[in-house]
Amino acid sequence: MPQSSNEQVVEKVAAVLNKHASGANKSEAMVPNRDFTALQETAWRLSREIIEMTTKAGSGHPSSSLSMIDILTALYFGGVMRYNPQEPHWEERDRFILSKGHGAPGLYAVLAEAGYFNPALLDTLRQTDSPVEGHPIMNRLPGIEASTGSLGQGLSIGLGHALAARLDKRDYRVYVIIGDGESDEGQIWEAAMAAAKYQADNLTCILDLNQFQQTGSVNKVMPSLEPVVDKWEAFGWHVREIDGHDMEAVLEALRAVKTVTQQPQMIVAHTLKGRGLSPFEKNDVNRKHGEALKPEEAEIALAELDEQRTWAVYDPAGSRLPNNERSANRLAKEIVTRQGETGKPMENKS
Amino acid sequence: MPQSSNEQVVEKVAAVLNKHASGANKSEAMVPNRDFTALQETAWRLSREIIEMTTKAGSGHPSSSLSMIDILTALYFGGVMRYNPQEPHWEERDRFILSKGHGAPGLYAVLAEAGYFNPALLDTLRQTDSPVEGHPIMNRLPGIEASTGSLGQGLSIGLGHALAARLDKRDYRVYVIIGDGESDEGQIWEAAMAAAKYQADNLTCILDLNQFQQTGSVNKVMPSLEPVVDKWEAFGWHVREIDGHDMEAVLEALRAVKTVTQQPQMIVAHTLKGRGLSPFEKNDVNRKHGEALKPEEAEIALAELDEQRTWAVYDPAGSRLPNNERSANRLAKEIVTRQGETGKPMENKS
Amino acid sequence: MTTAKSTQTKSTEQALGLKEGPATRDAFGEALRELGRTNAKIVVVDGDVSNSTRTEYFAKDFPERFFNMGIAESNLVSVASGLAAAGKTPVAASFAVFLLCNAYDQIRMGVAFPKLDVKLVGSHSGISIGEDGPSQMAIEDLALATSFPNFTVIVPADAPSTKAATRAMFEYEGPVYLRTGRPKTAIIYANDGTNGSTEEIPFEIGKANQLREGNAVTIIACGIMVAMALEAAHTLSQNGIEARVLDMHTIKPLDNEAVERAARETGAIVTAEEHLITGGLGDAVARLVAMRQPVPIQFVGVNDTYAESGEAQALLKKYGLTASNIVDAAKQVIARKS
Amino acid sequence: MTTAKSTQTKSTEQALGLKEGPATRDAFGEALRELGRTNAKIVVVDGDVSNSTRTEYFAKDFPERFFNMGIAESNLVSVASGLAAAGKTPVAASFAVFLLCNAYDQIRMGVAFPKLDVKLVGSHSGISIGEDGPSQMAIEDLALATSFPNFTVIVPADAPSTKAATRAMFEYEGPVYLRTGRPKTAIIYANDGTNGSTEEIPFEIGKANQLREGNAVTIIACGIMVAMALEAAHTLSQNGIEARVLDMHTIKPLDNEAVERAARETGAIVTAEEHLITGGLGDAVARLVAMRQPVPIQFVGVNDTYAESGEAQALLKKYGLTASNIVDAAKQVIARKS
Ligand SMILES: Cc1ncc(C[n+]2csc(CCOP(=O)(O)OP(=O)(O)O)c2C)c(N)n1
Ligand SMILES: Cc1ncc(C[n+]2csc(CCOP(=O)(O)OP(=O)(O)O)c2C)c(N)n1
Ligand SMILES: [Mg+2]
Ligand SMILES: [Mg+2]
Repeated sequence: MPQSSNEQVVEKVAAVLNKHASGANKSEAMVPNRDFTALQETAWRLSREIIEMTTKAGSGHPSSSLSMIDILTALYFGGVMRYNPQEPHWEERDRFILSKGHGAPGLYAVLAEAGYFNPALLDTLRQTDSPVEGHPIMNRLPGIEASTGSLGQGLSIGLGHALAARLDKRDYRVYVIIGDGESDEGQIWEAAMAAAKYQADNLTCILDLNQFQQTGSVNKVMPSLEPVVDKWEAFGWHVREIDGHDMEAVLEALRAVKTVTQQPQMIVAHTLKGRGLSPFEKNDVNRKHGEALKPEEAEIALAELDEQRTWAVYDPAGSRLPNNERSANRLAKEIVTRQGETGKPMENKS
Repeated sequence: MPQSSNEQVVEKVAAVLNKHASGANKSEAMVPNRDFTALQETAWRLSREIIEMTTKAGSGHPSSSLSMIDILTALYFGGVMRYNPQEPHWEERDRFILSKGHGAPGLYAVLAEAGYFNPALLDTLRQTDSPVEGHPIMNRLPGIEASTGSLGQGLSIGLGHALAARLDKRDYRVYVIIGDGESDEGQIWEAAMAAAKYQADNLTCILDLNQFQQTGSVNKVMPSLEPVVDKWEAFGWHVREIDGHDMEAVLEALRAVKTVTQQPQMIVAHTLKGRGLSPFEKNDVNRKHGEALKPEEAEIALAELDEQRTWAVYDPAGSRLPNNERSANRLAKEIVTRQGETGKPMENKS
Repeated sequence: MTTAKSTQTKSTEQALGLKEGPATRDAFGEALRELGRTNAKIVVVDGDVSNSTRTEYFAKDFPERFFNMGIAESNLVSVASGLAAAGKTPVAASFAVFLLCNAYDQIRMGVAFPKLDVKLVGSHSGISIGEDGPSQMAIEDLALATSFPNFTVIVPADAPSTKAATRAMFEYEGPVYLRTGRPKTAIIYANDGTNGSTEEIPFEIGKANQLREGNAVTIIACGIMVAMALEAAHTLSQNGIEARVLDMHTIKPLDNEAVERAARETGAIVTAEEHLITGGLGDAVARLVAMRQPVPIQFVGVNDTYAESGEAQALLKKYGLTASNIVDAAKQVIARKS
Repeated sequence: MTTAKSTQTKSTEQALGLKEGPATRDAFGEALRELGRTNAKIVVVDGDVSNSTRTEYFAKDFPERFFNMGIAESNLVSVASGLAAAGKTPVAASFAVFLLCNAYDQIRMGVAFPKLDVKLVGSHSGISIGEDGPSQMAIEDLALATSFPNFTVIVPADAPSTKAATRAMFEYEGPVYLRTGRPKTAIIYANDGTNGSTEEIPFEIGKANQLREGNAVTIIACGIMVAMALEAAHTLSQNGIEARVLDMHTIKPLDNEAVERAARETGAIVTAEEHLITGGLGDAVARLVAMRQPVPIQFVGVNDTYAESGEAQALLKKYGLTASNIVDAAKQVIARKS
């Protein structure tokens, strides 16, 4: 059927696919393990890329990508996941599944950084003929483990991989990121119950608790998501709660859960939708969810990111970021509390 | 399309429908409130009818009907629900929805007893042209509030009724019975979360925790349903746990939850699939679930029921049943423990 | 979200003098809000996408009659079923693809089977949503919706007729699926007397609107393909081929008489829909024609594939959903006339 | 559960000398167990109904490759998707109606779109399940399954061909939906050389089996309707009408050549399926015929309604799914030949 095509895009895509088609490039497993400063630098750079690519595309979900970018950075570059971008289907690889598929730009930035494809491809986000799709599509782009975008399915798919690992006596692990809004979907709880039944201790789920879904705060749309930690514990999971922008905390949690046995693990990560950048903090549901920044807003956001880039200059040892007002690393819990106070407690109670 | 028809059945059905078509028979709300002995007698009689009609039909789900028959008896005849069988669509009626629709024979026995239709119709269970269907179908038979049989949907439907009551400023209540196997369905948890959001305090759910689903014990098929009380509490519900065959306990719980405000209520009822009757206790998943008893087995079950009918002779005051070996009223908890010990703790863990 | 762009090619507008109008989802949202004023039975159940489906207009004016069930389409539909059983007229709204695909069984058991008065409204239909990509595109919703016994399935062509359809949907008692779209859409039914329309938008459930007379072939279209059908007919006319154009806004029940007449009088049919060729308008027409008056048909639709992200116009072109695809199909089918 | 009864009328068996055989679900269960021995990649994911789908045979022999996901069809299908992505060949099994209707979106995103090697098997198809009633009857599963791009949809007619279909399904790499039934079913493909069959059961995905030659009309059937088609052809023959009979076991991809040939050579078609007339075999045939060789068609199937509880034979009669309905349809369609 395809009858027309975007030549530029097609060219870029061809370059990527050639790279992987040869298969000659097979090599050992990698477990990239950058030092702490480098990780912060990476997360910072990927944040910039998320804003740039979505603003260029004119759409995409930058805020949803930014809230989980520190977690993704830790997973792919913090010595957590093992994989080989030269051999995306390597059977022993750890799997990552982005269940909240609309966060795709974040995942794309990470995969390009990891070497799955040429970062130049990020410029083709959401264009016809580009595999850099609005939502991740497996087999179209190396490194994508599942087609997502219909919320609620990724954790079940992850469980499938986890069960296959057990059958094949392989020791790979499976990581899945879900959204807090996504947690409304019953399938999440079906997967939760089934994973506990099968004691899938090779399955780690990270909840990107950024406190917003599409039409408002979780506190307004589905306040009964809380107490979320109690829910996952009652479903038989090992649960940890962290600040999802505190790189140390993220790394610590991801490493710690590897030692848990007979239980799948849930990391409840308190995050900021838009990672605290001011254009996303407008009192506007569309800015908070789903809309790309206009070029002038993007400039503000990028400038704020630059301001945050203190470690490279002041803190080469790579400890935590200074606690300035706009730091994405301030404890998300604080924000949670703030939102809890200002959000309408209930709607539609007549 | 209907081209053939079963004359006998059609006649019986016509009689029922005429009764309700006139509309002349409108009367006041009823809250039947039989005394304790009468309730036990009713539950006993309905238990007999469940066995008789399913054995006659050659199929049906007697064990699933029996596990909840004491609860249904309490709801319809114990001063709990208000309704008017002469006016099945009376707007102020309390609603009952059988989410685990395969328990239909139990519901039919109760509705006939309540006067919604002629008990003679029970003989037509599962026959062509009869509205006494394999699973409940609304608008085919008076008193059926929802078409069920695909598991997982009834609680959401009940929430719809509960929200309508609030909008219309009516004080009717909504009761839903779900199964423990049915609780695997994610939609149950979607409904749980939404009902808590809307603080639907006019919604009561009863979990028929009979410890078996279609292919085995819950302990084997989905052990991670436990801790079920913790789950419902974490989902924001008011939870009570009772022996679902202890009529006093059932009545007490159903009355008590009426005073709960701002929270939907879950009554976790420990029951016996087959109500303890020996033909259902065979070590056979099909006897435990879904199969009707053969005539000779039915005779045994009926005889056991007769043996249990002690209150009418010995205990006119209507206190609890004597604790004999076969009493359906022995604490289900005991059974639960027993099953927990004998059931394989896990399957498919390779 | 991108700013919605029109799917109309400049040529259509120029050729036919059609003006670009609002998206059909916008028109639905406005009509719903208006009806909310007079019809107190209307309530809305949405799944965290009211800013996409446009039920937010209703929600703003009638907050107590609006229920946001979060991202849980199965629950959403069954809740609507309960509300309907209790006497309300609920709208159950989400993206078309999530509403139909994630809650099919709930619609079956809770809406279609008991014939309850639930209005399902799915926005973001078709591939013209563009950049969000295939996971969000409904290209099978008509196959699913028409499979339900007792169902009425409506696909309006433009904003004015969407308003009329919304009104008609609430006048009718029973289960309805209304399909709306995201892009700005050419106005076919103007109130100014152009394009053969009168003051009143003609809209009757189950009755096709004939927009153009012709005897060489009939183009039967729905949704955004209606404007393209008009453009195609214009082009064909310049080649001396006069095509009849039917706006088949109701896919179920189909206007059997209009289809039979088309088959008898024009002897060849092209169907055009923003949907898989399987299971939608084309199949409904093929079935009827086979039963009443067999004639050749060409089907314009998405040909058994999922699409991709991209700019709406580019995708419509790439997947074969343009006026020129309709022109080609018309020529082919005319050549096959016996 | 009732003891499964045959849907074959005595007359079919007598007229054609067909023997009653096992249910197609039984045949599937046995074939699956056999294949499990040699194909270690096969795993099964079932939803607390393995005693209904007959995956319990496999479960018994290969407990470590069997996963009971409880009553949660959405999760079940997505888990199968993950298993397939990790290199397994999963069977995802449940009642046909729950598998398709409760997990449509999971199949769309997790199986059809990525073309993963998942075999969906739905038992309890059609109204011949009888007493359990309409909530458990799949009459729309073919409409749903054929709507998926990249899908193969198979409806075998009897136990021997179900075994052959099961083997073929695993030889083919990609998403398949296999529909099985609950009642005992007449044996059409005997191994004893009767009914025109040879030692090998002829079964090739996408290739219809012609069971009877004739030029007056073609009866295209699937599932339990194939035996009825043979009976109808026998009756018609006694009236001097020779009907061709095609076992169209694969609904998607359709055997376009066989259908086109039937249209060209016999000029009239009857389709027969235990499914809604909408969306299944009939629509697939109507579409192809409209594109290649328009001829009149009569459709035998469930006519836009849900059914009811009852004895299987009585229901098939009441809802118009018998050999005599096929005979009537054949006579009508022949009368309409041009
Ligand atoms: C099944 C389904 N329903 C609805 C949507 C539309 N949708 C896309 S993103 C979104 C909100 C997601 O919120 P959350 O999970 O909190 O993700 P966040 O963007 O906050 O990380 C919604 C409703 C969808 N993609 N899938
Ligand atoms: C959606 C769905 N999946 C599967 C079934 C088949 N089925 C009918 S009853 C049953 C077991 C139900 O177990 P439970 O909820 O514990 O009910 P019980 O009979 O024990 O009261 C199953 C799997 C169904 N009816 N609906
Ligand atoms: Mg969120
Ligand atoms: Mg149970």
